[in-house]
Amino acid sequence: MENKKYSKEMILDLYQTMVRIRKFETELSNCFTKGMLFGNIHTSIGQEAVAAGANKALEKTDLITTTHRGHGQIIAKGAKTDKMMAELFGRKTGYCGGKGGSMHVADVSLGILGANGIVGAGIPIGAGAALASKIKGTKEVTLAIFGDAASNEGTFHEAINMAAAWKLPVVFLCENNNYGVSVNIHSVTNTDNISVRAKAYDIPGVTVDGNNPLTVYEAIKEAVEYAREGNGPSIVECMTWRMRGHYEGDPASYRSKEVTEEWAKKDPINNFRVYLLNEGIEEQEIVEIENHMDKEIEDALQFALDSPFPDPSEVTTDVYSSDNERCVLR
Amino acid sequence: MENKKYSKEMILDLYQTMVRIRKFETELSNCFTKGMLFGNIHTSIGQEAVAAGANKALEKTDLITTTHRGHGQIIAKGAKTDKMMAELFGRKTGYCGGKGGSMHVADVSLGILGANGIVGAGIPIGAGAALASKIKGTKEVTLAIFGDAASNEGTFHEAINMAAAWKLPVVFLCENNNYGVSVNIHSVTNTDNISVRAKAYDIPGVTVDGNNPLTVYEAIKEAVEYAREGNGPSIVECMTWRMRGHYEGDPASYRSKEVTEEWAKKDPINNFRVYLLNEGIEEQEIVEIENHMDKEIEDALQFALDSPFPDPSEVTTDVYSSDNERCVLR
Amino acid sequence: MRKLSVSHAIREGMHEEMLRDESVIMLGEDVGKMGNVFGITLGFIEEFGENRVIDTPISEAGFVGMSVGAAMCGIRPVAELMYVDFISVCMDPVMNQAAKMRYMTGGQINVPMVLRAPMGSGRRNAGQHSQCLESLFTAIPGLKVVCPSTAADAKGLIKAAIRDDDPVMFIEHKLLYAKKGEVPEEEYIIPLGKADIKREGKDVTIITWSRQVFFALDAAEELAKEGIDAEVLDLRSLVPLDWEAIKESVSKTHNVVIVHEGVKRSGFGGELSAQITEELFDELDSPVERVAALNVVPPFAPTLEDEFFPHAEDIVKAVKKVLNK
Amino acid sequence: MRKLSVSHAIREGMHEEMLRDESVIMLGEDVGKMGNVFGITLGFIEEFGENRVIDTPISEAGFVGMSVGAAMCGIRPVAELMYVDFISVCMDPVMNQAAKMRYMTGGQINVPMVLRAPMGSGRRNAGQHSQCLESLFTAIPGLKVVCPSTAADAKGLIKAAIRDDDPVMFIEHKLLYAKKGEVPEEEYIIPLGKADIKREGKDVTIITWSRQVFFALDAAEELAKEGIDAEVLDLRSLVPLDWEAIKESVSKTHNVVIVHEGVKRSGFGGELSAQITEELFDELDSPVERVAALNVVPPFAPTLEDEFFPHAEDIVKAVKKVLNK
Ligand SMILES: Cc1ncc(C[n+]2csc(CCOP(=O)(O)OP(=O)(O)O)c2C)c(N)n1
Ligand SMILES: Cc1ncc(C[n+]2csc(CCOP(=O)(O)OP(=O)(O)O)c2C)c(N)n1
Ligand SMILES: [Mg+2]
Ligand SMILES: [Mg+2]
Repeated sequence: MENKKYSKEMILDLYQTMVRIRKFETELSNCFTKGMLFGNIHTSIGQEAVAAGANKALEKTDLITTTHRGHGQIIAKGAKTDKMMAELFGRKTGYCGGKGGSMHVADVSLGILGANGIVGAGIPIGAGAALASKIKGTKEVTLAIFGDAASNEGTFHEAINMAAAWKLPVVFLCENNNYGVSVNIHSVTNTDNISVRAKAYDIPGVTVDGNNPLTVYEAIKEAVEYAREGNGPSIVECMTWRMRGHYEGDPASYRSKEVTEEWAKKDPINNFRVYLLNEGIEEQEIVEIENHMDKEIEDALQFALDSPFPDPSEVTTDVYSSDNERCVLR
Repeated sequence: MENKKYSKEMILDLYQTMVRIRKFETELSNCFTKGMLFGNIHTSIGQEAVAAGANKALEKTDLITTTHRGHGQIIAKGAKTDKMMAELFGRKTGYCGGKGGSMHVADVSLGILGANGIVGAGIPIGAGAALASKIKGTKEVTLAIFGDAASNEGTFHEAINMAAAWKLPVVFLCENNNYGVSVNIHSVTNTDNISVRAKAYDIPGVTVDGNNPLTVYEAIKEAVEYAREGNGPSIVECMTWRMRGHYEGDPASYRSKEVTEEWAKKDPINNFRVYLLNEGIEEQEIVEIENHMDKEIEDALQFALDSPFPDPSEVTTDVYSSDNERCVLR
Repeated sequence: MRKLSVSHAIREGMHEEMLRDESVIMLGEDVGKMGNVFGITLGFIEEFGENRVIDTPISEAGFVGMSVGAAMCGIRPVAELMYVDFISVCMDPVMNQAAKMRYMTGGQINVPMVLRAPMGSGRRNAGQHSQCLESLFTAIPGLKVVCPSTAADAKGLIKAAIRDDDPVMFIEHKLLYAKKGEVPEEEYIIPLGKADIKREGKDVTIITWSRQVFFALDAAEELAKEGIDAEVLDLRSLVPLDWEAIKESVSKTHNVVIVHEGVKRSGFGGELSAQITEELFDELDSPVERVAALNVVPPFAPTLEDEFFPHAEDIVKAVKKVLNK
Repeated sequence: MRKLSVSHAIREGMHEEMLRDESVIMLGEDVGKMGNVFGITLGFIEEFGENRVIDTPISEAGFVGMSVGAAMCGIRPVAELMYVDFISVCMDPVMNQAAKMRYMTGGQINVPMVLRAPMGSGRRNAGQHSQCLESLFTAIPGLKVVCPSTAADAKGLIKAAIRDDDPVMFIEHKLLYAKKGEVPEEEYIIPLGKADIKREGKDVTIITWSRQVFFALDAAEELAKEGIDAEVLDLRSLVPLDWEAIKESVSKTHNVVIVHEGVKRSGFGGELSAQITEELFDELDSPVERVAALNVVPPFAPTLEDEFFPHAEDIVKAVKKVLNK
């Protein structure tokens, strides 16, 4: 990496985003262990560089769709950790008023079209957002995010084919953490990587180190510019590792100790911290960020815990935009 | 093509198969015009070389799954034209007792696992048949047949990916007639051909002239042998043209006159007839085959017309293999 | 009044909405160059351009999913399945995305899309091209479900569906496309959730929708000859349901026959029968009767298909049964 | 008698069938190395090999479609969806292929496959992971639909389902997996289509299945305290339906409450209510009542989810309503 290529502001911001995600999800994990959280919690601990780097390459008006493992991407796109925490705790003050939970956080005003509990479902939704941009003649780019295993769903194929044929302004970001739950991607595919599938649609496809926010940033930035200029979609595959189980409670014993340890050395936050120091950033400044994030997440948790659960009567609101009462009644 | 590479018996057989298909479907077309047939009739007129060549490369015990445009493939695999005709006329003597019609002809005893009315649905069914062979340790190969447009269904991607990862004995045969109903394949895909998609699964993919039964035969034979030896699947794409509308009644005005005329010159039957003559076959022998096929189809039609419709009471049989009456009653 | 076919009426309704609101787009297989296999969108691509009338590949899960995404971003997609039977390959964007998005996001997002799809038996299209699947959609909260019968209804309802901010399943009967009916010249909308009495009567209420409305009307004529005066209530939309209309009619006739073309088991008729029994038990002179297709796969042979789905004489028989005649 | 959890019982049933018939295979996401996310197939891959226990990619339409093909070729696949909600991405092989293949081929081909899938609310899994979709399957002729409640039933029924030559949807409730019950040591089969009286009673028949059986039993205990003697009829399989058992019980109690965890609209309860009203009208002392989930998307927050689906007190209330108490 070229020296001083990136402003101090930028690299500190990337670091802060990663730390924010890490602390947010570490808190989730703690709360889960204590029995304070319900449902399925999929953390992206270990994958923060993908979220931080990718979203850094986006404009505010750009859009994202993400997955069950979407907290990181959503935070990186700008979502508030307090409203997220509240949502994950099923509180009325959460992003979705407690109706969605971890897998359905969205903030449309920030271009976050939502996490998704159905593997692969966000890919066509993202392509559809890009179709809307094309039709409206506006300049947003959509980042459709999905896992390595999601690339084996039919929606991957269908959506990318259409996006390619119609040159839609969308970037397909594959967070390749090598596993779909317990299944290693290499045991269910025949190729070394997922980005090679770009050839099936004659679009660009690259595979980059997903544990370095700067390589992610560069790759996504290039793909976003390409898309924004009307050249159509690309596939950007970021190689990474989830440092915890598929969801909280999963010991992930299907992964070997050796590989796990190897990846532990590639912890994106530790490594980027070293990079910051090497870049001449004072440790003091770094620690300040860390403390600041500690405080933010502490506050977010408190906000969630102080918030009320939705009233049971709210169970029937928000199903339909019009005629809700009648449609729900019978 | 090398001289005398193929036995007289073989090339005459290929010719006979093509003529049988052509005459069968021409009769269908006539009957449709006369209002004698109901439902949707998709003829494969113009594509006979694919069916004849591909099935010639199969063993009797090999299996096929095919499509809404499957008459040709089914005939080439050995189905009897009289029972097929009866099925298409909805008669009790038809392959499915009149319950299936044109899009659902099957003869399991001949390895014909069925046409299919759902585009793309036969691809995983074919891969599943191959999975069965692998599990049982038997040596059949399955030919999963589909159109160019079907290659944009998610099932294409999902089934081929699994077949590749598990090295299943299946050959994916794409009958590329350039159109899915009115939509030209190039307006909805980004690549020159479909076989390039093989790269996404790291399997062999070839594109061959689908209007010459011998090139089809060679390509499929190679792929079948490759599969039978345990190397896994391939994609074989056969470039061809349907000389009629998508279904009977469709004037196909979405295709230009020029291109249509160009392809008319490539009529696989006319051209193969010339080839036969060049190979030294007596015209007399060829005419005999043609007359023989005329007679067979005439008889098949008569058989169908002489056959009764199923009795209305049969509407409730065959839904379930056990406990049918109770399951159908409520 | 001028007469239009149902397909022409739908076309006119969509055309008006395309003119009125440029965020309305059409997409699906063969809706562009070919103008849809039933000719419904003929000429649209020339008039509105390739940006708003989109020929898709055969990728239903993909383009219906894209419709959801586009609908979340200010577009009003009118997507089309060539046959409703193909919902099988794109149930996810309909049932787990479009239907649930608003609720799961706590009301943040609307998904104003319409999914049009032809349904129905009688065309000898066999097992995978003849189903009536509206009951499945009614079982998915978040979807609105519309099944028009006449040309006038089809026009007014497609316009309402396009303007509606919720996802609407708009299910058309293939064998009604050519059927003509009077359609006003001036603009009008038929709000979703308003049933229509297609024939007034006092002895029995026949509740139905889509093509079976016409079988019910035929049956009513037949019954009239025998002095039985049947009311034919066309629901037009199943969700929202016009319960007031049902209640009023049942409270007048005290006898109910529900008719639908889909298979009987777990058809929407069961739901209606249950609701009527639960809430109008005291109004009923006899148990609610259902007339529906047999619980089998749609068969191909005409002798079988005609036996498979209900015809006027089945309705006549059912009415006589409830009236003990 | 020894006690097993429902998941253990299913595991044992499948294990016995794997041993008995080598054409039985298992496939699905994480069924191999991980032994299924609920541990149901733990150790199977080691015991039976990778040929018979297959970890699939996340390609449900693909591997369910492959199961159909394999079932047509002498294999008896037991495929698994991680949640029944994911039927949305693989409805076609189930509804248009497996269910219809036998009929469309005039009886030539059987499709002896089982599709297992966990269902149900109460686990705070939110909108896309908490649905009860059995009613959709009952609406598709050609499928058999089984929803066991107890460990003993689950074992006997999974064995019957695997041996059945038709496609069987075998729908397990996630919150029953850990529930223990007595399971005989010796081999046994429970034929599909036999309901089971889980509690005898004379005042009212509560018809239900899956986890709601236990809520109904709780309700019955509650009601007993007030002198109301409820019979709890566990249908166990919805298709085939044990009509004889329903008839017998209703003819004894003359009052019916149907309970299911899926949403009310177009749930299987409507179908049952309609059939009972149609055929046993004279036996009924009061209109059939239904207790079911609200017609909304499964919510995440516990306060909302608990309001969403039925609990014992809802059943108690409904019983009192039909008995006018
Ligand atoms: C259609 C569908 N199938 C299966 C699941 C269950 N499931 C949730 S996450 C997951 C693994 C996804 O793997 P990947 O796409 O690589 O994302 P990762 O979890 O590794 O981030 C599975 C199988 C689901 N939610 N949706
Ligand atoms: C899932 C599905 N979508 C759409 C259709 C309607 N349809 C039938 S054939 C066809 C075109 C298929 O094109 P292709 O696969 O190229 O085969 P061809 O007709 O050219 O032989 C379409 C759209 C269908 N039967 N199934
Ligand atoms: Mg992964
Ligand atoms: Mg084609």
